Amino acid sequence: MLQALELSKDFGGLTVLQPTSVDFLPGEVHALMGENGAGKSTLMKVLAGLYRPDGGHVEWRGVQADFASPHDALVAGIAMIHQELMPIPDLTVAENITLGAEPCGRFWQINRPAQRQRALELLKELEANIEPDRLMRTLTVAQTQVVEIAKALGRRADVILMDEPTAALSEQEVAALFRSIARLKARGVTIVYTTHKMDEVFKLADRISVLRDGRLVGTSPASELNPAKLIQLMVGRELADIFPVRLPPTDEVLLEVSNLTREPAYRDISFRLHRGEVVALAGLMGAGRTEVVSAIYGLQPATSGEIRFKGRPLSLRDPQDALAAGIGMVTEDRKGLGLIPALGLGQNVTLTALREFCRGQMIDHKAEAVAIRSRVAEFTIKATSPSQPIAQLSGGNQQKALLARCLLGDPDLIILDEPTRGIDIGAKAEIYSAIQGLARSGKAVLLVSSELPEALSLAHRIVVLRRGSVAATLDAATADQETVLRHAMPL
Amino acid sequence: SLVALMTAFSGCKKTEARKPGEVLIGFSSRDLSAEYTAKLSEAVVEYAKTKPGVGLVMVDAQSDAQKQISQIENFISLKVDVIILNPCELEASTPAVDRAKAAGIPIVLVNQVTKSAGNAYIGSNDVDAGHIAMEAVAKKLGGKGGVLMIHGIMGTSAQLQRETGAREVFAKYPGLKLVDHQTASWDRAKAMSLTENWIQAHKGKFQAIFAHNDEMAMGALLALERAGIKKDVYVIGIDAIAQALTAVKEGRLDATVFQDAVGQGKGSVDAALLLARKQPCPKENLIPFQLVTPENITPFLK
Amino acid sequence: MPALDRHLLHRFGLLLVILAVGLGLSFVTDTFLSVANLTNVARQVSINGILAVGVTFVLLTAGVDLSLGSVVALSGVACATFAHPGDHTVFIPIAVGLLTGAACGLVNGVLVTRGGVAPFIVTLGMMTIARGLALIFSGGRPVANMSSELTSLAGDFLGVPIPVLCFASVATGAWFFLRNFRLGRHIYAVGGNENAARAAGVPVERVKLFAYGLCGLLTGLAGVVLAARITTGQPNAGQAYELDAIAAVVIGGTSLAGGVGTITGTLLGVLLIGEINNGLDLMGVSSYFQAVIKGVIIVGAVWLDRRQSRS
Amino acid sequence: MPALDRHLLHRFGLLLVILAVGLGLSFVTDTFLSVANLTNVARQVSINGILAVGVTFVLLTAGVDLSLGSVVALSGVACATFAHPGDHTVFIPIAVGLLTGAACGLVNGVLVTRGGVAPFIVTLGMMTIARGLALIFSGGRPVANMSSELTSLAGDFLGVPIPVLCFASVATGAWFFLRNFRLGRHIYAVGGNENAARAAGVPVERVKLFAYGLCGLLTGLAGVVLAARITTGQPNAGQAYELDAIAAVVIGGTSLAGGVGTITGTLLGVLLIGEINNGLDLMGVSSYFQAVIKGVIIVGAVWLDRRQSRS
Ligand SMILES: Nc1ncnc2c1ncn2[C@@H]1O[C@H](COP(=O)(O)OP(=O)(O)OP(=O)(O)O)[C@@H](O)[C@H]1O
Ligand SMILES: Nc1ncnc2c1ncn2[C@@H]1O[C@H](COP(=O)(O)OP(=O)(O)OP(=O)(O)O)[C@@H](O)[C@H]1O
Ligand SMILES: [Mg+2]
Ligand SMILES: [Mg+2]
Repeated sequence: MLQALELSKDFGGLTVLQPTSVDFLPGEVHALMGENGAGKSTLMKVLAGLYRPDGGHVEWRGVQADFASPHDALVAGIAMIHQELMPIPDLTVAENITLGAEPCGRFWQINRPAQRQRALELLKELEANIEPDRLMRTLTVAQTQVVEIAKALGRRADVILMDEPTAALSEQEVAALFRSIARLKARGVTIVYTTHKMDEVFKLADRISVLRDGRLVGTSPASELNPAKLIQLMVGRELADIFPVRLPPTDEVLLEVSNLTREPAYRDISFRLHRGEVVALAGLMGAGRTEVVSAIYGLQPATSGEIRFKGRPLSLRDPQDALAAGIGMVTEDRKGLGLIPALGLGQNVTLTALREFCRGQMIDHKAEAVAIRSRVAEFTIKATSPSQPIAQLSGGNQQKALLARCLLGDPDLIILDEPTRGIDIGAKAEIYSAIQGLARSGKAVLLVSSELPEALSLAHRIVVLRRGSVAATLDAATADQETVLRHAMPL
Repeated sequence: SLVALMTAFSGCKKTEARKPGEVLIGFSSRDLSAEYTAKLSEAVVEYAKTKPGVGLVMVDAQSDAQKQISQIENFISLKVDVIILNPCELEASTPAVDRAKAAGIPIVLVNQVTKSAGNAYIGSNDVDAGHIAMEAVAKKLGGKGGVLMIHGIMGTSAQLQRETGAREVFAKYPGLKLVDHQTASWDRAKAMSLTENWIQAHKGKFQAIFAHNDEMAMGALLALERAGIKKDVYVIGIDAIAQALTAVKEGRLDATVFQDAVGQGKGSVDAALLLARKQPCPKENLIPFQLVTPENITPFLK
Repeated sequence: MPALDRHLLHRFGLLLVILAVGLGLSFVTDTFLSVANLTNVARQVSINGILAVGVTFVLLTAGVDLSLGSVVALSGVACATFAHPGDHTVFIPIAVGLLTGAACGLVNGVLVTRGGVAPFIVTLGMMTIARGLALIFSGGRPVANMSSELTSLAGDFLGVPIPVLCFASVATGAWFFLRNFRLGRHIYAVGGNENAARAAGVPVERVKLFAYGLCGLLTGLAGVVLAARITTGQPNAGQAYELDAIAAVVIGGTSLAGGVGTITGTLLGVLLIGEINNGLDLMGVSSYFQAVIKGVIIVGAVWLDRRQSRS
Repeated sequence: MPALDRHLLHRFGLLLVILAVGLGLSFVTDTFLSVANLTNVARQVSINGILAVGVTFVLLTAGVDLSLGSVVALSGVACATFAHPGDHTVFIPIAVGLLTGAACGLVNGVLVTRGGVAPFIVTLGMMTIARGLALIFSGGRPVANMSSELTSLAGDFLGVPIPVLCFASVATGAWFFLRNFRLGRHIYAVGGNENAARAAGVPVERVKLFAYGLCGLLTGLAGVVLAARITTGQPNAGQAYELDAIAAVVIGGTSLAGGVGTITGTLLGVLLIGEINNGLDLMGVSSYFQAVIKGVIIVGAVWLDRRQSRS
């Protein structure tokens, strides 16, 4: 049905995609797997008409297709869910979902009731409860992701390219998406699917293609692969157990949060964090996890309640206060609150801790370069050079850079909001061991993760939020996924 | 904060209910940020103050004819008794005059005519100013030599008329050559840069610079002085602004053309009052331009 | 219409300032609140209003148009050249004026979309080019002697000034268009997130071209109306008109970053500027102080408005 | 210095245009390439250059400053008022000029950061306010009779015009600062993504305040230099200077959206504009055509430059 023939793509002399041929069959879920920066998104964007290939071509229903723009591809029946979220912030949810395919009357005037209806239907299919008249900018990251999915489903395309659609979703929405994918499959729609979540691949995929360094390693039926084999193909080596051993925490309380409230987002949040401890905040989408940790980082201060840090009360007006006290954070909203897109990778990494590479007010370029080089190596960030604008890095590599930025300042408390979003399995293992390393060295980690296995294996304790309140505090050693979910579900 | 806004207003005096017999004059000035017009307008205001029973509302059209028409419309709804108009443009300010006449309000034009005649005109013809200045150049050069001309903002009435006057003189003296001409938009800094560039481009090929106003003449003068060739070049402007007069007196600037701002201002108020009181008023009061040179400078310095 | 309600509430602070200033003026002067004067205000704002509506489209796409003033002059000259009495029917000069404006707008649009040059540079270039062309075509002299049919465009129709009617219909049309038409929503999408719009299949280039072209067309209309009003094609007319127009739009809540803004906001912005200009003239405030007061009111109004809409 | 290399390559197209135009001019005129004329060009660009360097900082933070021209006039008037012969030592008027500019810049900065008003509106307001103040303080008349110590600031020092020295040192300082100072890096971060910068612990408000304040200070310097050059404090000087300055910066590759740009780019932009102005005067091109040609060259240069840096 859709075929990539010897496709290749360069960016400014750097070959990102070697000549690659893949074919996608009707009604199959075809997983594209590979490490961060392997070229998965690039391949998809070529298929979707967003990039012009530098070599080879795309064949569509047996004829050569030369898509000049996404518009052409959409008209032909190829839609894409982009890895990078792309909301139009000041249009409504309904307008975002129907963008480019608005139901129109005879004079190109928009039929608003139909538009709203269409949006409602699509959201219902995804089992999402989002009001279609809300402005896009008021949505959480997860909700935005759902809207993006709805947008692509709504195009009634024959091929849907899904680039890490579940990266920002929690279990519930993921399940809804999978049901929806099953229905699409039954209709004969081809799904090209990218993810870094191993369990999803084997749940969904019929066939799997693996990319490594822009080269196709091979395509095989999912039934012939198992996780270990797949990882071997992706990474080129075997990976041992990715979750390192936890050591027991100390008794010294580092952070104590009591009765933190900011209506309507959350109320009466209380918990403690000891040195050497990893605590995970769990909950469903919109439970308020991001908002709680934002308050502890000073991004959006709480209206009442107390935060004690190292035994002293902290008043946080902005992140500077938090950083000065020794609290660092990796935000969930990578694009909005993380990257400075035009600055180089290196300058992004050193931004928060720049003072450490300064003599007086002046930057010591040598010291900075040394630090950058070691961090890039440590986090295996893939880039042509440290001065490459970070916007040009693959999603996973951007995430690693932000993690490196946070840790460079050597904070005592590290807040990680969905830190492994979009990160490949190999790098995840490194991050996990980094997290345990931090705990071992007497720091503390406050983790927000929608991947329950991750939360359960990394954290000592799990604080479950439900609609902005603490529903339970569980010991991770004894808790399992069902218990957590049971507490997280609204009653 | 709304209160603050209100108090801002109360700071301004209320236009008092008019006493019977009092005359309210509306005066629209071309551009109060231009020195010559500012001087003229100040004369109008000060002179009107000396007249008992006369009120005056002054507005500034900031060189925009459209705005000036709007202001005349405002005057009509203000029900002023007479309007003094210092037109921005010959053509474009004409509807302002027509509007006033249609509303039955007498209108005095000052310093610049429009296509439709007003009830009275006080001022001088800008063509004459250009003519006088270039004649002075011609006389100085003995009817032979290279001249540079610096225009005001292109397409404005003053620029067009001053150029016309100058061109008449060029036509009269075949030996007089216009080496180059260029706009400096009435601006001293621009005229200075322009003259610096001309000094490079036309070194030795010009003996005089005529600028459409004194600001630009001062700019040309400074550039020539800096290059050390002022003595070889005759520089003349128009308007007789204070700095130009001083420069003439010091022998730096060779000449300027005096336009009687104060005389025009006072004359326009007199005419306006006559018209408002329905007394006969001369249709035209032409106040001639005068060439100001170091020889006759003294009376102008005051 | 929840969007409308939301919007008026959003701009509520601005509306309050306009009313407060109006109230203040009607206390201080006894003419401000007269029908004649309010008609004056309406007439006086209409040219800026037409320009502001046009440039709203461009600003919504995250562009800018600095060439408005010069294109007004060029269109006015072009219109006047064909408007000598007895030459053509009145439609010819009007069409010439409109098309001149539209052509300039389209050139801007093509350079921005195909050429990839920043809108600021393109339209700054067009600003000096159009001014130069206006001077060249007119020989630097005002093009006078216009037919009375054309100049009557500045007159009244059933007691309402025709420029006001033009402005009102342009504004209504634009309001309706932006709210209800597909292309209208696409303009917001392009300004809000160009990449996202492109990825969703919105023909970004065509949308921008439309915005610049329409802005040019309306600028041409403003040029014709201005020429009719001053009964001349004046090559040096319209100086800095772009600033007043863009100011009105931004005061009305349109973001220079694109994607946010409405025609109702633009209307309020135009009204505020017109009201201040008229009021300060009526009060006879000295023009030096006018400048200061005007600046303070504009900044203050926007400040109040944003405070209000934040809370 | 890889960043520098990358940058010069990036702006290579622009450099080529400048050289090509220069080459063309030295063929067409026999004076362009003389030392005297190049000194002229340097002297003439220095005021625009100082302004452009200042506004580069503001544009990098994704702001804009439209008040440059008016603040030049206000600072010039303020400086001239204290510069009458025998009144004070020459440092007083200079300081007054600089501080006036800096004060205006800081007011802009405070309104933008604390007031949350869009930079366009704030600085547009400042544009009319500063102009009004300049007219009020000077009574609408040029403030003349300046001491020769002050006017000698427009003269030469060791054969190099002092304005050029000012410009050169300002540019060098700014270049060094943006590259090597923490605050310089923060300026890029704030312009690149304000929210992300705040989340990364950058004191966004202070950074912006600094940018506007510095821009104001340099505007004050430009005002002093201009006053010295034209030997007067001219209340209506500096009209539309902001457009030339911003144009130079944007030609030089600084994005109006913030976060991208360099002082070397700004220098090239300033040079291109100065070269065109000088060249067209030397060739004696009629002023109508000057406008058209200037517009075409600027748009063309940017177009070439962007094509070049894309491939
Ligand atoms: N616009 C661009 N300019 C230069 N290089 C780019 C650009 N876009 C992507 N790249 C590079 O191409 C490579 C492949 O990127 P791509 O986004 O396809 O990776 P990916 O497989 O999707 O990775 P991830 O799992 O992290 O999303 C990366 O090394 C990236 O740095
Ligand atoms: N359906 C909804 N309608 C209105 N507001 C919502 C909705 N869902 C979430 N919100 C807002 O989002 C807030 C919680 O968002 P937050 O990002 O903190 O949640 P989270 O637990 O981190 O979930 P996630 O990041 O996975 O979306 C809520 O308090 C609420 O203000
Ligand atoms: Mg990817
Ligand atoms: Mg969250």
